[in-house]
Amino acid sequence: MSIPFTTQIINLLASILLLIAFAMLSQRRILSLIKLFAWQGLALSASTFVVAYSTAQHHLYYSAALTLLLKVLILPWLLHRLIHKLNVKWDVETLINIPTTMLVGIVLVIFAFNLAAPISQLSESITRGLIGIALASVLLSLLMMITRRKAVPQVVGFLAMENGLFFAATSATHGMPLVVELGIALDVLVGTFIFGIFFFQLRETFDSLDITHMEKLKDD
Amino acid sequence: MDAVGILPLDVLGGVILLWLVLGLFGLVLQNTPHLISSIIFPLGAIAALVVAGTGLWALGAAPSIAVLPLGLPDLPLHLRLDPLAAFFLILLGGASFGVSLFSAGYFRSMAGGMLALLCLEYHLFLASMALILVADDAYMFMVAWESMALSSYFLVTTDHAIPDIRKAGFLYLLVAHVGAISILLCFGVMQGGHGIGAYTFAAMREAHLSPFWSSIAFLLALFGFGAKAGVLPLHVWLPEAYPAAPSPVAALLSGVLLKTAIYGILRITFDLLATQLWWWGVLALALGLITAVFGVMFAAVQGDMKRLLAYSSIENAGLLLVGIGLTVIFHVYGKDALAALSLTAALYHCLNHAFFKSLLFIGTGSILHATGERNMGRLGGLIRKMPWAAALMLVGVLSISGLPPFNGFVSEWLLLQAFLLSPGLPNSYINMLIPVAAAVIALAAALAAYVMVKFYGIIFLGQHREKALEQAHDAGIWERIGLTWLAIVCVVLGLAPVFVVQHLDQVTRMLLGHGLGNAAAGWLFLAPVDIERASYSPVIFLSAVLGVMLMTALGVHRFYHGRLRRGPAWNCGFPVQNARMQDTAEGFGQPIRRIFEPFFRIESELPSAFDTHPRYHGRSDDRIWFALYLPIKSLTEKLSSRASLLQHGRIHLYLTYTFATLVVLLAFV
Amino acid sequence: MTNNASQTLGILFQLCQSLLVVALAPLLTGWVNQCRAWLQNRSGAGLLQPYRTLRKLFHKDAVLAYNASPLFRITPYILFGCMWLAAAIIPIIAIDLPFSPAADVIALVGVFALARVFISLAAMDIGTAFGSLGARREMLVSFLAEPALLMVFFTSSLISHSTQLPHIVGTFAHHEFVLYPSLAFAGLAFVIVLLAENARIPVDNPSTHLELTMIHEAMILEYSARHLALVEWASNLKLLAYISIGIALFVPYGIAEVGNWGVLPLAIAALLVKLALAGAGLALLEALLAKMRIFRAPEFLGTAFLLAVLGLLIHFLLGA
Amino acid sequence: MIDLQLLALLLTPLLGGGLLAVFGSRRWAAELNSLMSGFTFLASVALTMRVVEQGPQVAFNEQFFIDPFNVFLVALTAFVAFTTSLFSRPYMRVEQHHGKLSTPMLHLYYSMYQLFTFTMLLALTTNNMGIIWVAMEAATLTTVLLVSLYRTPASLEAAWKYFILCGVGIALALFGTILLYFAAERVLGQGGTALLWTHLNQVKTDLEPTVLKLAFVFLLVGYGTKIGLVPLHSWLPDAHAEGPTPVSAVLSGLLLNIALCAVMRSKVLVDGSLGNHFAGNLMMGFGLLSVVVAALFLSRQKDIKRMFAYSSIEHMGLITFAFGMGGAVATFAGMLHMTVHSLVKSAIFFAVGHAVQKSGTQQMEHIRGMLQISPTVGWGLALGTFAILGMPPFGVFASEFLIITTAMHSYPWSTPILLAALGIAFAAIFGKIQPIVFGETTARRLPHPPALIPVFVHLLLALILGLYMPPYLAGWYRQAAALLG
Repeated sequence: MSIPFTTQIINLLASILLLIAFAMLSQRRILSLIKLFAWQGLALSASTFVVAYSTAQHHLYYSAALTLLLKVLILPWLLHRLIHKLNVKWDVETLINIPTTMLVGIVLVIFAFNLAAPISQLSESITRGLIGIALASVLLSLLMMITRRKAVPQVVGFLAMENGLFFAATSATHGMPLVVELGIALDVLVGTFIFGIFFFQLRETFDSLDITHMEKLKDD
Repeated sequence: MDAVGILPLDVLGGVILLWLVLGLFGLVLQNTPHLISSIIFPLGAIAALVVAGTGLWALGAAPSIAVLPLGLPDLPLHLRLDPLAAFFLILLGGASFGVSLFSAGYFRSMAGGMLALLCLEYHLFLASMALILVADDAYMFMVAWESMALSSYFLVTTDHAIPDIRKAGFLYLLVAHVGAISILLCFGVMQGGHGIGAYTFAAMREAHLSPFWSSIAFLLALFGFGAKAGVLPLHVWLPEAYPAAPSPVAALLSGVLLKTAIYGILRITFDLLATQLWWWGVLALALGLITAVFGVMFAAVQGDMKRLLAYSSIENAGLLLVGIGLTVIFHVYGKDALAALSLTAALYHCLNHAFFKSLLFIGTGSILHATGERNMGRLGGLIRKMPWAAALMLVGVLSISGLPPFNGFVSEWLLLQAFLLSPGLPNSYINMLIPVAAAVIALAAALAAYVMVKFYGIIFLGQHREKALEQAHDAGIWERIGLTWLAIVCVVLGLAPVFVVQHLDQVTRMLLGHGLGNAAAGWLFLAPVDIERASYSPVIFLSAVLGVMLMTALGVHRFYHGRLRRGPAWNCGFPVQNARMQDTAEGFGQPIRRIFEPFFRIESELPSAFDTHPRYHGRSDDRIWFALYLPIKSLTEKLSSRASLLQHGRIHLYLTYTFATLVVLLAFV
Repeated sequence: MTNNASQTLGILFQLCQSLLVVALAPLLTGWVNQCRAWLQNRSGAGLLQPYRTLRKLFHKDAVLAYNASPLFRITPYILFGCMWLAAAIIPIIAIDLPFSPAADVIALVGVFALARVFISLAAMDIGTAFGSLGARREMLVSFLAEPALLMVFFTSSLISHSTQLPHIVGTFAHHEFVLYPSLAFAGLAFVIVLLAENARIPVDNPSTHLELTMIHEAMILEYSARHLALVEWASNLKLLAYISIGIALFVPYGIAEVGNWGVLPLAIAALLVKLALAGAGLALLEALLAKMRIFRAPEFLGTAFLLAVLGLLIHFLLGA
Repeated sequence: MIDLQLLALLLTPLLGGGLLAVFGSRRWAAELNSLMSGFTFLASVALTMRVVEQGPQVAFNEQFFIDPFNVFLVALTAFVAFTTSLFSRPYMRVEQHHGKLSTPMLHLYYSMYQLFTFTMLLALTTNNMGIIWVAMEAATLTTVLLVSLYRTPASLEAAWKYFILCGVGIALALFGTILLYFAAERVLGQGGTALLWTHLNQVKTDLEPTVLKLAFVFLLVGYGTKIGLVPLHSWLPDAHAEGPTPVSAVLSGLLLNIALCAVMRSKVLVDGSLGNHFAGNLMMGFGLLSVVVAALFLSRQKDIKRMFAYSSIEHMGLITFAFGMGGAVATFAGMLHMTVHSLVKSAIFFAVGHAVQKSGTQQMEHIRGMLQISPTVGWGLALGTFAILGMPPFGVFASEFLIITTAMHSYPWSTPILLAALGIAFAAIFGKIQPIVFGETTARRLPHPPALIPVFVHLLLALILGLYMPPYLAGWYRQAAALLG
């Protein structure tokens, strides 16, 4: 059978999402990291929109709009402002060098796909296999959080992870109940604000956002 | 009596409640300590006497059962008073009667608040021990058991300002807790059926375990209760805790608490477990022998009188375990008469030890009061300063040394008889092993006499080793009463074995379905198996010796004269002699240390012949502590230092843990 | 004859044996010393010397150290009582005397232990260096000798299925003669114990007052007059008791039985002969052996202990 | 009717949060805080009565669901939150008096405290697996600023770790929830009902096993981070040690329970779908690991609050192990242990808080002789410690008794591990607390008298639970056990 056009688009967007995840993993500059994050959000909302259109679920339109608003506009803007305020425009230092990270990333993707394979067999809906991509991008973001040394990239990684999850929520399974999505969105928003507060507190206590300063609490 | 509808259990419950109330009342009287010591403790003593009476009553009566509406859902607290429990209640009541009376005098000088707390803990301790004996389900038992441990811990750490005492308390409670967990596991093995209701002893009796699982249960019980009884290698806490505790408490710890452990082993081995295996007996026997010899050996080299008694308690615990092991062997091989004999010996020894050890411990209490000195090396000649204590403790010393016609000898005699009658067991190895075991027992008994001569001689005889002892005063009136009671019971137990054995038969019948009885008609001769085989009559013995003594004394004075002069000691003509020329405690123990050198971890510095200020320093430690406990400690520390590498402080690492956990789980589901 | 008649006779016997032993004991000691004197080419003080000593001591005024306690004064009587009892209940002339069931072998060991503990305590009472030294050594020797003695008894009672001396003796005396290899070991052990317990060479030397060697003498240094007399007499009795135990266990033949009182004189005669031989043997041993260092004593007694246990095991192995 | 009661229960803390957000800096803010918590407690009592009378209830077209399992947690949560607010009144005053806290900080504290209560109650009462997630995340968000209340570097670090780790964990839980939904919608169809636990519970046998397996892994790792299961526990000791004591009390006393409750909800579904012991085995594994590792950690602690945080990990591990074993007795024991652990542990934290304030440090070698300076604090600490160590007749012993015996009966291989771990833990905690309670002291008196009623009330309740369990409480436990299987 020929795959319907919408599905092709969704798959395309999904692969873009994954690609961006990789790009973030490899990105050294913090500003472009945030840009990438914004693009990822865009792809996300677009795919949500398409899913909404193809499955004619109205609440998905809301969540698409919500995503656009939150992930593409507000959060990147907030992060930009933070970075300007704290002027931390340095390059991102990684704990493990980029190529290794990429390799690990590839392995993760394979792992995720294999893991999701049986599940995608079950799904007869238009969006089979998206779970795998979502899982992959979640794991990649987690990897990125692990490998970054500064606070901001870690947060970006965290948000990217949210993106992956959101993608799973909307595209893979045609949208969670609206209440849930609203709640999730709210949490993400508040979370980002709190992150912001933290940045300032960290800044004023450690006068840098380098997390490696925060290794005092341990059992020795 | 039953016509009235009152069961022994009801009386007992009343007494236990009374104890708790008394304890709380002590808190109220915080500001009038003299009232606590002169009213509460005597009342508690009377209650204890009632407990003993109840036990005596219940020994003959049918088991009485009660269920309290407390405890877990589906598992209300079950109480059951059967002959076994009754016997140990007699022991508890009788011993604690004396100890409580003694305490009334002993704690006189204590500060109000402290005394109030101590009073509470003391009576809580007594009550929980009584509850252990009548508990009829695992939960009740464990609650009482751990309450006993906790209250006794607080009693041990009464003087918690002293770091050593805190350390002792720590060690005590730690070992107690580990033991308790293993007892818990033992109940877990034995539980019958499903649901929370499966933890009643009744259900456990029904649950027929496979030999493997009953062996597991037995081993766990042996471990758990052995830890309380001070069986090797779980004895280390005991010589620390007993000296740390105030003397009356030490008396209860050694006299009664140790017996609750024996009770537990008996209850589980013979009552709750349906079948026994022969090697259990062998194991118990071997452990008991090692413990006995070890204990007495270390007692011989101690310089602190309470430590010495503590080690002697270890020895006696060993002897009790030997008796139990022998019982198991005989029981398994169907020789019930012999099983009854050895069990009787063990129970009899329980009773004896409860009394003479309590007597000796509280005796050390009065010495402590009189002199403030625990180290025997600074005592001496007290028999002239405190004749009461000296006379009464002499009874205890003779009893514990197993000398006729006192009570210690009776149980020793019974035990040796049991050994002698052993041949004819199907297993030839055991046949060979048992006489050797008898030899070891004999050795331990003889060494015990050595230890006690040292104990009494160094403390009471000779010259004062310190000037301060001139001011020593004799025991107070309350203390005297307590000592006297215990001493009298020792003598009675020694002189009326027939009577005691007849009552013990109730217990052996319950546990083994076979009583010992008395082959010899009448009360005069104790003949456990057969008048032809063995018989013993302390009364005749005593009267003969006394008669001869009297005759000689009269004769000598009649035919010659009773003239007597006092003079300085001759001492083989040596002109100077002072108190420092006497043997010290170390000196008296030295031969033992020399003979059994490999068993000690000795460090000593001897002065050279030319020292201007010669000083001698020597201590002999327990090898087991260094060979077993310290390694365990260091192993734990090593492990935990390994573990602490996990908590490394780096958030990346933590994230990696999460990540790894996730990936691993995903990969393996 | 009627039952109670035999009982009265039994009591009569009991009395006569008691008197006999108490009268005989010093003589035995005298005899041993005499033999030793002969073996050492001395003329010796004569058989009756012990009696003379006792008489002299009883006449003297007792001198007591200032700080001697009642325990010190009462001990000699206890000692004497215990030893007399022990010597009186061992069946040496007739088998079942009324008192004999009162003390089986274990109780007998108990009696000795009681006496020992008291004398040791008394020795420590004055608080001289010698006293405590003696007490320590006494207890040291005994804590090895006592179990050995018990083991010896065990062997014989395992053979005769009883711990009652009369019964044991009966078994050995009246069944047809059997060789018991286990008893041989036991006998050897017993001799060692006897030497040790009665303050004999090589463990102790009754005839010196050297602090290096003495054990028993060190304990009784502070005693005088009647007290000393009783102590000495008691130790004579002890020697007698031990030897008669040996006789009862190993050569009981010729002992009288209840019922036929005719053989009683014969039995007494036999006893005297046995005692004389045993005494001579003891003297010979003492003459041959040399006093050993105090810390050799444990090894010596350890051997006894070992022999006794070995005898026991052999009994199990061979059933004899 | 039920709707109203539920509304009362949920809105009171929300309202309180709002009020305190406005009046938080007033002198009577603390009283207001306690007052609102008190009302919440009353509301919870009313709700409980009703559920006890009429059994499980649903409300707001099934968005909320109250059954015996969560109703006792609701009551417990409201109660402990109430007592904690009582305790925090003088405690925080003293902190302010010592200059550790400023009025704005207190302002934040009070409002957040109420919101935190709200989120917890929401997480408990909601019927929607999605909302559970939302509430858990919200709980993290509300507490993270409380942990960093002191603004010290250490507290910031702790809060940051708490935030990142729990955020990640929760995110993974969300993925699990999504998978759950993915499986559910194929049975229940699109829309709101597909995440309602009651519905899922009815169709659990039809849910796709492979998906649920994955879902459970994610949920366990996610919520397990909040429970503090080793090796996901890393945030817990830091957060407990550096946050204000009342926060530590509620964190380890309540939040952990609630996360566990969420895990149990999903376990029921997974068991139903898989029909094997998969979930149980996972939980037992995590439980044992937590118990052992926590015990090892315990023996090296120097900071008293940190030590008790590890003890919380240990006990949570024990509870998880019990729930993992399953069966009527073990589940019963697990819930009992939840209850007594929150009571006793919060009581201990109260006592510890006062002890720390008196001696001015959290380093244990400098806290000495509490009995001397203040017998009540000393005894509170001593009894609490003995209670938490499983000494009868406190309730902790009752549950440990059941857990250990059941383990011996059903999973004997696990008992040596438990024996060793419990022994080590006992030695560690007891050995460190003994000198703190006994001996000579250097501590000083305080301006405000300690609020020790909460301590002794908690201990008393734990004591009663050890000796006598009210029939209706037992009833809930039994029903809940039947519910959880």
